[in-house]
Amino acid sequence: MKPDNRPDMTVNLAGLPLRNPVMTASGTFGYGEEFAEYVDMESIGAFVTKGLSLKPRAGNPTPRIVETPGGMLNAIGLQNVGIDAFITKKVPYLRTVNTPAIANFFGNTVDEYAEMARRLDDIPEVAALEVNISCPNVKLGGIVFGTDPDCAASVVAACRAATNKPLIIKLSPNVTDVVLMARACEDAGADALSMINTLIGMAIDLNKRRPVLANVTGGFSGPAIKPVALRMVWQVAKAVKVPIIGIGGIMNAVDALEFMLAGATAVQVGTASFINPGAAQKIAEDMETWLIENGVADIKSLIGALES
Amino acid sequence: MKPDNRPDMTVNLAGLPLRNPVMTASGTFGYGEEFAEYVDMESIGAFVTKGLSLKPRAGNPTPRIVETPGGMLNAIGLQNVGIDAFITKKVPYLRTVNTPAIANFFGNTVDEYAEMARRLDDIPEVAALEVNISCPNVKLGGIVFGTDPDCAASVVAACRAATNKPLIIKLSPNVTDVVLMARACEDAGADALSMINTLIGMAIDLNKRRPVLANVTGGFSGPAIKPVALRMVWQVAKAVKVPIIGIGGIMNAVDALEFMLAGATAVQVGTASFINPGAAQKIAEDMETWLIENGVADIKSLIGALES
Amino acid sequence: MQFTAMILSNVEVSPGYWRMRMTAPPECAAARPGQFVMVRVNGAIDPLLRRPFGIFDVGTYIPAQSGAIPQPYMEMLYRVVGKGTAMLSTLHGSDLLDVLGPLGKGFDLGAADEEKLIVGGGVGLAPLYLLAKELVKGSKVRLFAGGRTRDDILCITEFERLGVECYTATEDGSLGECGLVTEALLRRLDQLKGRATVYACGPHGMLNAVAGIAAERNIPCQVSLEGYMACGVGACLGCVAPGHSHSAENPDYRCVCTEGPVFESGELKWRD
Amino acid sequence: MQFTAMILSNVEVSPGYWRMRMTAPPECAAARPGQFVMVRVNGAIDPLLRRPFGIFDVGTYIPAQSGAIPQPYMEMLYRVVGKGTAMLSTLHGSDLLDVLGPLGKGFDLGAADEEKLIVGGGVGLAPLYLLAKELVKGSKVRLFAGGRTRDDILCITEFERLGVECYTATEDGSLGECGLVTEALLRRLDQLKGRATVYACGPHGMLNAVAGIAAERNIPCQVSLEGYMACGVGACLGCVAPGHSHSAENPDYRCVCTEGPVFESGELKWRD
Ligand SMILES: Cc1cc2nc3c(=O)[nH]c(=O)nc-3n(C[C@H](O)[C@H](O)[C@H](O)COP(=O)(O)OP(=O)(O)OC[C@H]3O[C@@H](n4cnc5c(N)ncnc54)[C@H](O)[C@@H]3O)c2cc1C
Ligand SMILES: Cc1cc2nc3c(=O)[nH]c(=O)nc-3n(C[C@H](O)[C@H](O)[C@H](O)COP(=O)(O)OP(=O)(O)OC[C@H]3O[C@@H](n4cnc5c(N)ncnc54)[C@H](O)[C@@H]3O)c2cc1C
Ligand SMILES: Cc1cc2nc3c(=O)[nH]c(=O)nc-3n(C[C@H](O)[C@H](O)[C@H](O)COP(=O)(O)O)c2cc1C
Ligand SMILES: Cc1cc2nc3c(=O)[nH]c(=O)nc-3n(C[C@H](O)[C@H](O)[C@H](O)COP(=O)(O)O)c2cc1C
Ligand code: FES
Ligand code: FES
Repeated sequence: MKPDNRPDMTVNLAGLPLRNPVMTASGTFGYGEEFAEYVDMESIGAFVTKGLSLKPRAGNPTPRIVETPGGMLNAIGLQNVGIDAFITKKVPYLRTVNTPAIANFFGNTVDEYAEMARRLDDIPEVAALEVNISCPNVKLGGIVFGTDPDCAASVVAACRAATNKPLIIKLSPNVTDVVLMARACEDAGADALSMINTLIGMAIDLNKRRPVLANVTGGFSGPAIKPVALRMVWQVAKAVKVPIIGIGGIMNAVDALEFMLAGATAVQVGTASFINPGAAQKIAEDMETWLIENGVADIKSLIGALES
Repeated sequence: MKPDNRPDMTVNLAGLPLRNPVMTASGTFGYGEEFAEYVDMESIGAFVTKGLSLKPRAGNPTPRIVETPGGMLNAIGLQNVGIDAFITKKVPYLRTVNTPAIANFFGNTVDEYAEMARRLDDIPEVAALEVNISCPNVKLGGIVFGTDPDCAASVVAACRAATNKPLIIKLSPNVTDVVLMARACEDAGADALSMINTLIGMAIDLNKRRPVLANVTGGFSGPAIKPVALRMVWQVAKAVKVPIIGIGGIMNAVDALEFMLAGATAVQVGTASFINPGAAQKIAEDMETWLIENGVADIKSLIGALES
Repeated sequence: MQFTAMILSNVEVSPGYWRMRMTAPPECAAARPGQFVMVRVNGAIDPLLRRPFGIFDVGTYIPAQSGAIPQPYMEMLYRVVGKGTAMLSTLHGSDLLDVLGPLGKGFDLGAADEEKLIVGGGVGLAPLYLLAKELVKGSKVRLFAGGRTRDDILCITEFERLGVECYTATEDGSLGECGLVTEALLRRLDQLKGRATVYACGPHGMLNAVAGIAAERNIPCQVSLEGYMACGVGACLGCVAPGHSHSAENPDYRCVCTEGPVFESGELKWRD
Repeated sequence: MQFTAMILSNVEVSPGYWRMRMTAPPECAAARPGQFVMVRVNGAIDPLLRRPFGIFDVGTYIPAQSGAIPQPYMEMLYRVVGKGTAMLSTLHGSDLLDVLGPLGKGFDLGAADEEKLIVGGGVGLAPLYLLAKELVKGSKVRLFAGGRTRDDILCITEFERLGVECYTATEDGSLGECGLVTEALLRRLDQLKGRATVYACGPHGMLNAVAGIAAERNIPCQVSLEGYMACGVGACLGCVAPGHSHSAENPDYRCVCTEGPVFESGELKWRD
């Protein structure tokens, strides 16, 4: 315990010190500002922006979201303001909060990824980069970067060459062997891995005889996917040396702590912020309470502390 | 409509005529007998046995099951009586019901699969074979047959050579490209595909700091997985010619009909039978009611009828 | 803001339509007409997402006990369509509800010296009552309420009590005129002398028709949209609607929860 | 069988422990001591699985209205430990509950001319009351009830009313003897002259100790086990417990829901 008897909640994420392990997940927390009314930004460890691209993206037709048992599907289509508007319109807010902002981004080609990494590297308000590799490679016939180890490695290597900031690679769960993907990213220069991105799912409207989502399939998130996420974090944590950010269905402090036991150094709260905009802050607070009640002096002692 | 104004509920599954498309899923309906009190066997299309192997299997240590948000994990460890006891103790019951029994089975090597297919081919009470390929190949260092197209194809080909009964291959969802797997199985001689088997998940007991399941990871089933199952059925239905049996989180008639719209010729009810032992019968009845209320004369007209 | 409301009453006002009154903090009871709330129907995971509802009315009530201090409240008018609304309808007085709001932009009340024409389809009336309450303070207000059948025509008495002149139409003729309510609107517009503003909320087809009518006659028109919402605060981008210059090649989406749910009809893309 | 029960009462009998009475069809009210039911706490997906509970008591009640015909009922005694039991505890009289049962094999009542020693830990008492009710018809019955603290000792008065002689022990000494209830059991066994049978239900550690004591003295012993259950009907194979000859190499699992939940303690594998 620290002198004031409060547990040490800090973690270090590939050189980025965090006041606590709770971050918000990309695409579920806007550009931060949207939640200023609900979350004291300085109560959470870091926040991650909506996925950014070189050009602004308008996203998919509607409907874009649908609820499923214990989860939701989204097919937003990576709508975002683009890197230029990000710099002019969103970065000023980042300057006002004393919490690391992590820029999530994607591209359609390896070059676009590298270019985005370069552009973001130039922004002092961006503390780290998170690369969304769950996007189709337009040069390779649409194969998703994050489902092929070589494709993924080339993205990672190109981004690595373009930035000195901590480089987080966000893994797709839609693969046969997530450990293989994790190793490929680690070997190519990733400083940390965040996992998992959404599963791919689909919902049908029986009466209309149509897919609910205009895009037919969508990204599957929420409590329903937690067992898959937890399994993947546990598998990868045993296989890599870089820190892992656990993501997937985290709704409360217990969920978050389970991810840490499985091997995560930090966690991201996604869908939960839709249901309770203050979720991330509440989770960080409740984690601290749990530590106090269970006599744990340092949250780092829980990382990978699963017995078996 | 048929003369009595009841819709035609029959479907044909690779040469096996079913009175309706509702089957029960392997491992969730015992050997049939267990449910005799709750389900009129002649109200459902077919039922599938617990997964069988050459030798009896005792299964995993406990705990073997755990509930998760909207779903459950199981690590039963393929406990089954073995093919010999199946023939002496379980087949006599099959003789008493006028509903096709489908034998689900697995092996540790391609030869074991083929041997099982031969043994089952000899049993007149077995109407069709369903091959669970979500098992590790002990000869190939434990790689799961169902996650590698070549491995899967060799199992299918070996079973194909060993039986003339309808051969259903049950696909694993834990793959990058389920369409690739489906095509490999179709090309190797599968008459039908059933999908999906369980996802792989994990649950942790925070207070004990241990995995809940003695086996650490387990098979993830129930309503939570439905979006993934529906997506995979839809993807595969567009890519193969053989009929598909849709499985995954089917709890009611609406779910079942959604799978048919996505391209399934029949469905299997799994976890739902644990919650309501009479689930399969109820679903078949409610599907018929839906057809009547919606003026659909023949359920076959719904197969793959999704508009987009 | 996020708050815990205590349900004061929850009654079925017409088959399948419910009106719920609940306590609300002053900030929420001061909501502008057209704003909405996101309600968490169940604390567990089923249903997972909040459900959006317009604010039907706000006010102050005096608790029954002697010497009690007046309390602000808000009301919702909702239709049972699925799981969430079915669960809402089972709640009773003194049950608690987790509410986020008021959210979104409300209606622009416009100038006082013109006629206000309010068009509501079914439960689309929900956000229009609070609007009418404001508008009657300075303008002549007419309501055009439509529905498939008699049961879909809601709370007309309440509007009449405000001094609103009400026209009703049902598709099956079971109440008011037989046909679409836009026909009554058209007739009124034909007689119209001075300026007017149209406000509409209801099924998309109705809004489309109303927007068309208003555009033809160059009458300002505000519509309140629905959209599948996960967050209600502009973060998920699930709720968007195509803006006027939208096309597949040059998409232009507006965020319904933060830029709306009320839009000038000219801001949006309509089917022709 | 599967049936819809109407709750007749649901009361907290000790902090965290509830006793629920509900209607039951005659077949269920005729359950043998030691059988159990699987209860669907919520019709939706959360919680998804049914929850297993012992049958605490069965009987017949006469509805309050004049001229009413007696109705069979059953009771459960349950402890709130997680989501499902927490939800159960919020139910009220006239709420409905989806129940599967009676399931499993019950206790073997054995011979009448011997002493019956019943050992219950905490809510482990649940299936033992109905057992005692049967046993007192032909035998001297003694109950050994243990718990961590006073609040864990349940329904002793009910057992006493049956004529059962009750011994209680708590780990913190707040009620009865201070220590483990097995000590009182041991003392009784030391005094024992004739034959006896032991029946036990409670935490696994307690069952382990009781089974050891009974084995040492060659006294027949039946234990009622718990196990994580998905189906309750022998289909999922989730609930198994290791049989006496079980080893990692030669596994031998018994199905708790169909072969149990009551086993001869000698049938099972115990820690040494
Ligand atoms: C800004 C706004 C204001 C609204 N105001 C009202 C109101 O005052 N009164 C009222 O009765 N209804 C209103 N609606 C519609 C209402 O939100 C839906 O009827 C309700 O969410 C249905 O929930 P359910 O669980 O019963 O239905 P389900 O069909 O089970 O819901 C499944 C999912 O679809 C969404 N959904 C279903 N129908 C709609 C819809 N029409 N619009 C948006 N999302 C939908 C749900 O929110 C949920 O996420 C409003 C919608 C919006 C966007
Ligand atoms: C045959 C049998 C009879 C039982 N009889 C009684 C009784 O009469 N009174 C009583 O209070 N309890 C009894 N139990 C234990 C009771 O089933 C659990 O306490 C209850 O299921 C907990 O549910 P929950 O949702 O509150 O807890 P959670 O921890 O949220 O449950 C999560 C999951 O774990 C399972 N689970 C948790 N604890 C247990 C347990 N101890 N045994 C089996 N499964 C568990 C639940 O069924 C559920 O599937 C019995 C268990 C069995 C197997
Ligand atoms: C509406 C929505 C939008 C998302 N957008 C992005 C994105 O732009 N980039 C990204 O890497 N992940 C995105 N995600 C994935 C989340 O960051 C997260 O990985 C996923 O939702 C799983 O976590 P959860 O179950 O806590 O939501 C999005 C998720 C949702 C629900
Ligand atoms: C307890 C349990 C045991 C299972 N055993 C088998 C099995 O032996 N063979 C097999 O192919 N699938 C097995 N399955 C998978 C189911 O047949 C089904 O594919 C899966 O549960 C998804 O369907 P559901 O969501 O309806 O349960 C099992 C599933 C469960 C829950
Ligand atoms: S509902 Fe999430 S952005 Fe509008
Ligand atoms: S609970 Fe399913 S086999 Fe016993």
